Amino acid sequence: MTVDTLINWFVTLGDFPVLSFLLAVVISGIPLFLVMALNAMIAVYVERKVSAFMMDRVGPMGQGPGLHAGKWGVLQTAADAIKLLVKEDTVPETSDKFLFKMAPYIIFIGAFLGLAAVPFSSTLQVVDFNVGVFYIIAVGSIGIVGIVMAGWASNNKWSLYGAMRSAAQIISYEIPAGLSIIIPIMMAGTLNIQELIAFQSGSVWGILPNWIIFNNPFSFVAFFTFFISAVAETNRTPFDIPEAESELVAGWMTEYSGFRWAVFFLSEYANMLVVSGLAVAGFLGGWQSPIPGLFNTGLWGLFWFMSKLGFLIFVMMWFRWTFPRLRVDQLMHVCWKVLIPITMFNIFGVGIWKLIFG
Amino acid sequence: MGVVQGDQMILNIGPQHPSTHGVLRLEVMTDGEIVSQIRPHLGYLHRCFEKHSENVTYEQVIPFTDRCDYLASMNSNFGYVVAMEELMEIKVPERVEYIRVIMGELNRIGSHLLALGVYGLDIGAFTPFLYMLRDRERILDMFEYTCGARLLYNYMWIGGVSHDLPKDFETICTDFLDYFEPQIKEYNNLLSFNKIFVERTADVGVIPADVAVSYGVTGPNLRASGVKWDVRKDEPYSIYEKFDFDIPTGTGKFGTLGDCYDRYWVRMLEIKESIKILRQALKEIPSGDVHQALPKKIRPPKGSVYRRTESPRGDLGYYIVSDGTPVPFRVKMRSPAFTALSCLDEVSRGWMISDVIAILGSLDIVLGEIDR
Amino acid sequence: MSRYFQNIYDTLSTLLTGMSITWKHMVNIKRDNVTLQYPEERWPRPERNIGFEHENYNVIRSRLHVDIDDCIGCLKCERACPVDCIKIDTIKAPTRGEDIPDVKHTGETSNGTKKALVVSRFTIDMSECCYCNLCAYPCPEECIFMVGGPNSSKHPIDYEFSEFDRTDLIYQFAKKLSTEEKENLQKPLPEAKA
Amino acid sequence: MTSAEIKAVIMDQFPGSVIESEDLAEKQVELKADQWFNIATFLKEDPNLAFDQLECITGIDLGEEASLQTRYNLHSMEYRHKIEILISHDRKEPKVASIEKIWRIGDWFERETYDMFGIVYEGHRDLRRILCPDDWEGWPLRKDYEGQESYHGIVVPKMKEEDGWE
Repeated sequence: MTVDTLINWFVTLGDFPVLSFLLAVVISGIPLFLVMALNAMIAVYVERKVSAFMMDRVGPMGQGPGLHAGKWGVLQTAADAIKLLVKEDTVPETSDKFLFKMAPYIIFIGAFLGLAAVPFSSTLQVVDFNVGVFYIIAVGSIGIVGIVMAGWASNNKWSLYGAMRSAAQIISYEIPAGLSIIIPIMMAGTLNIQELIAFQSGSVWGILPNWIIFNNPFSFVAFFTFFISAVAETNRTPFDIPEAESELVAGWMTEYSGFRWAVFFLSEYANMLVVSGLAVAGFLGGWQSPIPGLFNTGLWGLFWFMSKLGFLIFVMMWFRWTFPRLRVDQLMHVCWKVLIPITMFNIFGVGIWKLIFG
Repeated sequence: MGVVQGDQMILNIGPQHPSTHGVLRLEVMTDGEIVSQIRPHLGYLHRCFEKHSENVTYEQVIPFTDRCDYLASMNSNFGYVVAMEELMEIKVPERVEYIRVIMGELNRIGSHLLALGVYGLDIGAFTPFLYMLRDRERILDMFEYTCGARLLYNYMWIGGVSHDLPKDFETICTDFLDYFEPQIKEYNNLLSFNKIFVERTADVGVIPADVAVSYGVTGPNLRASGVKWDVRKDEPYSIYEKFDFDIPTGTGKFGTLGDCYDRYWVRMLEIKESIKILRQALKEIPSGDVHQALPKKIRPPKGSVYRRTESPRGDLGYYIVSDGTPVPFRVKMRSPAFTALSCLDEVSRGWMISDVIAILGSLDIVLGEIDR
Repeated sequence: MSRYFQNIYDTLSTLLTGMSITWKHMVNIKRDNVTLQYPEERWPRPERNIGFEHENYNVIRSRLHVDIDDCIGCLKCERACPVDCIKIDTIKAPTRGEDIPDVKHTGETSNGTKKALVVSRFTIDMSECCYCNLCAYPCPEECIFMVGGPNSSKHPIDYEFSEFDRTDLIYQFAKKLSTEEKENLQKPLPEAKA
Repeated sequence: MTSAEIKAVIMDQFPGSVIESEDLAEKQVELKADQWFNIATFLKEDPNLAFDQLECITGIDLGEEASLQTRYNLHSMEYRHKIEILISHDRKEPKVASIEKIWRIGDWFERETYDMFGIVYEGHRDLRRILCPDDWEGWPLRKDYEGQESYHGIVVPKMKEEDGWE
């Protein structure tokens, strides 16, 4: 929405369409980058604290003399950011230098583009495609190119292992993710995300909000299959095999350090944001308020969207600090022999449900 | 090295790797993920324990035995001291025997806790490791009350122990046991019965019983393969006959007998057995002077002794040859982790890289003891 | 077919119990927190009174310290050390038991034994010490001990003695003797014999 | 079965291979080196001996000019009886048949004894040093072992006197 309004506004100033288009895109891109950076900052801090609390420890606390990490370790992320900026990012001698340098940007682009279609609130959305859901799924697989490029370019066996594993994982988990996001589209009849959310307004049986997750049992299961394959797509536990700490040291990120590694980190958290944004928009009623009647005007929409987003990201972190890691062939087994049959069955089920109940 | 075929790749799970449990280099021949051969390279942590012990007196060897198996150094002392007392025919007062059994069993629980926690880490679960280390800290504190050190104690001497137990050690220990018993249930719910953990460990790295015996594997790894062999029961030393505890063996709980899960599960059951022993020992401990049987001058008669004791990793044997002088003529330490590692090659053929890490973790090796 | 659904059910139930445990730990972090903020809060070392009388024995493992006035130079601790990190040189004192003020040597130890040797060098290399405490037991004068525990009134426990340069970890306990002081300590002996 | 009976069984199976000597402890049996491989297979295969576990191989250097010795501790899981077998070799070129085909752990134990004493085990599948680096000179645990001056240019410090001690 912001890009269209900007374009219309610029066109009124003077009719040079190409320049106004470029200006509009650049101007609306900057807040997107800020959202990414802010999200990474907060998510890193929350991850440290959540993992600490789950392990009976308190995580970064600001103790000790001199430069330390703020009252409750709040400055810890600032310290991380400065460290990553200041630290020397080495390019290995035997690596394929050009590919090595390009990889972070391709992964960043994958995450950045996906963020453009996330509906933060009814008005706050960078671009309102009429094929929003399809766009996010398509853009989500740009990241694999970057990962494989990074793994191959760093010219070390561990990174190659990591890259091969993550390529297999992300590609194969695109299918259950895509199949289970079809269900909201089937029910709402539209690919446009704003209309999808609008469809989920009102209430069913009086008290329950009319979200797709509560609509029928099949879509309830579809939310979980989508969420599980979303976790797998962002390489988070229990599917964090590409950068398995105890086997591949850090997978395809082993040779990176300094700012390039920060870009990987940024785009991992941005991917988490995009994917859980899609889950919220598709199943949990986007910026609709959980209490059907009240609080759904103006800024409330943003609040509801961010709180649902926060909860899903918290659940992803909760997974990370509770589950062990799957092996690569088990990962494939879960995808092809468990998730895909279930999603197929769900689609069939929703089809029948819509036929009967209209 | 032989001609390396097309897709054969030599991967060095090198001396510096997050899950080799010490400084060990595994030269793994893989094609893709499947492992075809593993050649372990040892010696990175070789500190000439046997050469040292030919130049220091008998009681000065004890700090060196600590540093071999630094995760269970109480049991390492225990083994050396039992062997020496057999050589010198020293009868140790009853109270010292009880103190040694208590310390040995506490150290066994501590070592198993770390083994299980780190095994969870190798499979990818971070949190159980933290919980288990938190409980292990309480055991280390008890060691610190008694002998001042947390990890390397030099506590058991030939003919006695260096310090008597502090006054309220019994209450501190029973409080710990009462606190610790329900924790085991929590570990089981969090990790042992976790389906992903079971998937990753059941039927992986199976060691059949005869292969285990032929490779000299002992301790929990051997019992997991179904062979009921425990030095505390079959070649009793100190006062282990007084306590009734049973020997848990592998039962193929979630997969075939002798797989990684059995080795993990046998260690978990052994912690429960050690708690049983501790409770009995704490109730029946007599009073007495612990320094009574300490010999003034340690000068054993000419001769040799080979004595095995049950360390958390298996049969810890000391072969001590003395020639009548206060300096040992030859001290050989038979290390259980050394034999456990030797069967890694045959066991992990055909498995994937992440399984090799799982199998290595389940064998619970300590490189200090392997390289001596 | 039923095994397939049994598998899925197992996975869900065990994963959810696992998650409930971590949730329980996360929620009551105030009660279960184990970490200490190191520089401010310190883990109490065992010298606090937990049930044994400090006077009769010292169980602390920390930095070694020697009361050089009590040391009679018997070299027992040097022989007891498994890693040979104690080095002692002694010179025959001209007369047994008398103080020699100019080298600040006291003739008698605190519990009354007369000294026959002047300890000219007593160095302990703490970077090599393995903290096994074997040297503290044979000492007849109990002048070598690990700081803290019973003697924490005079020497509070110290386990944070890290240095920037390794040779700073070599502690000299003997009083400094210049070379000519060493000569004239040996010189009078021949006259006494003659 | 007590070790005396086991000794008697070995004596009548392999006459002339057992060396009698008085300073041996009751549980030790000294054998000649020549028939060792057949005796070992016999000890393992024989149903009522069934020594299926090789506990430990210890190499010993009996003194400046005296001979080297390998001591095998064998144990049977079935009958829970043990035996200790001693085999001496002369210092110049110590040789004995390898038993790693019989007990798989012999592979590593023999490599360690070779690494420390230089006792060559013939028929071993890949006899090389296990603990010391492959190109280390000398046999460290022999009584007459002189540490080499430097290894790959790193000087092996003799005594701590010189550095840093005033």
